[in-house]
Amino acid sequence: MTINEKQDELIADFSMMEEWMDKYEYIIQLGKELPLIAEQYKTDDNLIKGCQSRVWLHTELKDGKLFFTGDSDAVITKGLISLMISVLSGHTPKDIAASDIYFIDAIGLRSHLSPTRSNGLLSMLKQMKLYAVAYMAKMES
Amino acid sequence: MTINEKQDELIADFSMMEEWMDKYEYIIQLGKELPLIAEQYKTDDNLIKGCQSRVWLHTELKDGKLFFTGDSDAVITKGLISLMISVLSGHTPKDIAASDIYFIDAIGLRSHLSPTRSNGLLSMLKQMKLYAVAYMAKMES
Amino acid sequence: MDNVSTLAAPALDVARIRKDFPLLQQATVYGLPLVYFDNGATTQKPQVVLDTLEQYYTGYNSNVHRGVHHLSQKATDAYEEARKTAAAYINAQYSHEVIFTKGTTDSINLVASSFGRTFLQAGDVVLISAMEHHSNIVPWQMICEEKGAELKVIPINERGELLMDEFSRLLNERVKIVAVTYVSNTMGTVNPVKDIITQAHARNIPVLLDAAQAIQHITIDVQDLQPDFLAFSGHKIYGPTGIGVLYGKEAWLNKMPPYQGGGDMIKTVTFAKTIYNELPYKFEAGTPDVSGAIGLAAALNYLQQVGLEKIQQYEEQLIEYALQALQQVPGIRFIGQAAHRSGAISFLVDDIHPYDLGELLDKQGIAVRTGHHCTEPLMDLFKIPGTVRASLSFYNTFEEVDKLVAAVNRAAAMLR
Amino acid sequence: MDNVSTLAAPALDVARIRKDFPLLQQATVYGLPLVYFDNGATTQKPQVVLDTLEQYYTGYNSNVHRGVHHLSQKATDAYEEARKTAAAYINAQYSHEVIFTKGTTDSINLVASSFGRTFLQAGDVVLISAMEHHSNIVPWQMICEEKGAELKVIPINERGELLMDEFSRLLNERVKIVAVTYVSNTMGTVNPVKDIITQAHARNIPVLLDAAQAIQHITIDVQDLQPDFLAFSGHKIYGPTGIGVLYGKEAWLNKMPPYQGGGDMIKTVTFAKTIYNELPYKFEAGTPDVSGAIGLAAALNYLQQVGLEKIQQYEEQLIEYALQALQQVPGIRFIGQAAHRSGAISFLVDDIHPYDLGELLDKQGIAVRTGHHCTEPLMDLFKIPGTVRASLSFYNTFEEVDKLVAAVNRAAAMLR
Ligand SMILES: Cc1ncc(COP(=O)(O)O)c(C=O)c1O
Ligand SMILES: Cc1ncc(COP(=O)(O)O)c(C=O)c1O
Repeated sequence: MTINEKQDELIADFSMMEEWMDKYEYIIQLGKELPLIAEQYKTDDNLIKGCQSRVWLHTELKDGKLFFTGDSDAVITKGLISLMISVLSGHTPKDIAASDIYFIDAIGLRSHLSPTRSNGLLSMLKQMKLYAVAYMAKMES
Repeated sequence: MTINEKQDELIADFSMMEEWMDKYEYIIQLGKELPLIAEQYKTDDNLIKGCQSRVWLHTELKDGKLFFTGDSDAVITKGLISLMISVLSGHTPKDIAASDIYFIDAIGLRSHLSPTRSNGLLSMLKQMKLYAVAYMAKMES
Repeated sequence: MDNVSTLAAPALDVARIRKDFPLLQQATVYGLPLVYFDNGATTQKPQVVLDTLEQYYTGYNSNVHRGVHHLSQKATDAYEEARKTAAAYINAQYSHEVIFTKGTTDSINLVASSFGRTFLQAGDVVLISAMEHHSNIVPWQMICEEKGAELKVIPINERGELLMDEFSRLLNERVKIVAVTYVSNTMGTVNPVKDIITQAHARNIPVLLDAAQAIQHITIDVQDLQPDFLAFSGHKIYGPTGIGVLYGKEAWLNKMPPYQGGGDMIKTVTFAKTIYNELPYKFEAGTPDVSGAIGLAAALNYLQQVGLEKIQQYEEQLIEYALQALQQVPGIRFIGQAAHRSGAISFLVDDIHPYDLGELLDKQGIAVRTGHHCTEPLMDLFKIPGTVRASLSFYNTFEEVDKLVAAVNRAAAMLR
Repeated sequence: MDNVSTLAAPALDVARIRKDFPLLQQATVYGLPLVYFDNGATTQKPQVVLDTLEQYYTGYNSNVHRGVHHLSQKATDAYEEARKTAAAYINAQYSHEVIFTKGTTDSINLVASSFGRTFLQAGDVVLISAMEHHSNIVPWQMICEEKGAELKVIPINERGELLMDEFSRLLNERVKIVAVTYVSNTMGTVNPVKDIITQAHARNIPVLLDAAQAIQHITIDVQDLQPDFLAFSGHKIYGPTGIGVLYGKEAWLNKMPPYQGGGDMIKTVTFAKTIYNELPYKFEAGTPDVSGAIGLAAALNYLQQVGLEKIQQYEEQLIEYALQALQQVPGIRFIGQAAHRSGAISFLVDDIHPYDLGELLDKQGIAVRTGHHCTEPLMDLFKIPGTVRASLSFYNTFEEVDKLVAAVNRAAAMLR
């Protein structure tokens, strides 16, 4: 699936849930299933700024594709990381860098999340794209 | 006339004027007629604090009675000094110290004068009574 | 469980009180009626405060002091009347002991800077407590750094109470000022400030009370309590944002240099020499927040009208009820369990992140605060990332407490 | 007299404008309709500002930042949107270059203290002008005294214009900052600030502009004008009392230490070490004046809607008309006759005390200000006790000017 197909799938999934508490239930579930970052990567370097909870993100390049793992001390945050990873992980740095992430707004996450959390989500997205750009530069050189 | 008779006369005079501009006309007239303080008494010592304009006040004791003269750089203020003097001048320190000055409120001056001016008026009254008290103490000793 | 508080008749007719607060009447969150338990952060405003602002702006808005015209006189009168109202509210001896500021933070910064610059020297000590809000830590850190003075901290026990023995031990001639909070914004602890002041005064050390979380819950009489300085915020006592009070004893304020320079705080200005005005103007540079001061006075008058004693009684009933009801939540742990408390209840459930819990309470229409509540050193002490804090006001109901408990249970079940 | 301004069509439909200002609609003084010419002291508020305050307090009043709940999010969004509005209004490059303060005085004190503590040393010079408001004198006096620096003054000519040759001569490597007013609050002089900034920058000296009397009359583009700091008050630009703006270039603000300590201005706090937050929060300690900021933004949006250019055009017509009409008053003498002017007209009639004149204008329903207008050194220079100042806004009418002239004539006749 392309990044956009994955986004559309998520939007469809979320649209089936009417209550926000149900959507959260789903996010929390995703959080619990998050492919956890290996302990040695939970370093300050991998900490993302701008979240009320702590968020680590780690990247690996395999066969020209980027794979993300992450963790947080807050479960909902983990769920959000999980959402981001499910959309972006396994794509080329180029696709990731060029991607237009519209599912956050479409789901209504941005307006429903608390501001610090939604800022955190945006920081996360920014960080993932930065990694992608960095790898692109590396691969080109 | 006693202090209160003088106050009542003033209240009656003012009640005959309907417009505030007329009352001011009257106050200004009084100001122009104010028995001026002798130049040598226009010292910083005789300056009264708390007025936007400058106010001097001088006191003399004659035959057991207090006589005030004053001046100001503003004509309306002079008029107010004049009012105060016409009520209080020529009475014994004891009568002045014990007097209840009600004409200011009765005429409506306090609520019509600008706050700094009405504060100035009260400072003036306070100062005149202070002089009276000081002379009383002197006469008793 | 037999709950005394629920059995006793509530000290207030809260349904009637709530009608005075338009936001409580009309605000909904995600389609649910709002349950507002973030009163420690800021309080809602009674209609009379809004009416007062409106009357000011439509009737006599004008710059105060030195004005020759009618509106300016009305505005000046109202502003100075507001000062008298605030002074009377805390029973200050003189109304010029009340300085209008931007809020508690501004008030404390004023004292830290002005007192500190005059009375602090290298080697001196400023004594605060382990439960202070950042606003009663950082200003002192800044002036201590500038002056080479030292910041010392009164420790607390695991229930969140000051160790008064340690306080007594810390009090020595190096201490130049004690700055403590009356009520902890995070734990609700009510500190023994009378005892603190008595001990400090026995050594001629002045005391600043941070009353940001006390003034709206506890009757304060500064002539009885005798603090040298007392700071609070209008927005936390049902008044407008942007206004606050610094009370200071005349004798101290007269000894302190002005904090800011500008209009109103001077008597005469020449380029060579400037003579400062008398109290309270010396500390109020620039055009004051006239509407804020008048609005605050309206809030204080409103509280007097409802009755401070009744408010206090009812809030005590409510907090006791809330503590007992929350205790039933499986896995709950209270941060702060002082014997004497007011306002805020902080808790955690199992090892659920407070942020997650807060988010799911919000989605159920319940406004609480999560995080460190600007008391990071306290969080470090308890080794926690933060708490969920429900902070209560006299307009909150027992039913709202029940909703909170149900919502915490539901959220915890999802997050566990 | 053939008066160009009266012949030209007014640039604004003032009758319609006045409907937006409830106080102007309803206020009477001694039974007379109010003629408000004290706009330099403070301005009246359009209905939309009052509505915005009301909506805030009844709809989403809450503490901003770090809040997990819905109201807090709404309030935070609105507060930060207000910052963007203010930034856009002066065309700041970044919205974090806008710091919300209490007002102009607070803004200038912030810079004097924070910049001064970092960049001023003994022997350095702070350069101000002879026509500064006390708020742009006293803060510099205070920091100069503390640092052993010197305050120097750009002189003016008898028309109330800066002597630019003198300014150039005074600019040397000892000068660490130039702090001048854009528009004189007493004389209405518009200073050649672009020239001042260019000359100062040629020597790498930063410039603070006191825009308290400029922002409501003149379009300001900080990226074009390039001031390093710019200060103004909300209440003088049709916004609420108690709020103001300090604009500062990012590069300078980043180099300056925080002014106050407290909540929001820190990243992390321990008793040992505190790390400050980034811009703009570093300079906004404590709960901000949320309603004030939002109300100010509403005022700025209102002005944009009316049209800044039209406002400026109309005010120029009005001031020209007023100058010509007042000139007819026998014995009148203008204090300040700059070629380029805005806002305020100061005058005296014969040797009548301005205070007397002001009082009798008030009794005729006309609000002006009398006295030194917080510019005592300027009064000393002119050797006068004060002036009568009529300060104009775009909601004033030509008829009001006629009333003023008639009232001055009547008062002068009584007082002569
Ligand atoms: C030129 C000038 N600067 C500074 C100020 C001070 O503004 P504020 O009193 O709102 O702080 C004023 C207003 O009085 C002013 O006219
Ligand atoms: C105990 C305490 N002190 C100080 C403050 C700071 O008050 P403000 O932000 O209104 O200046 C607060 C409020 O956050 C507080 O709870």
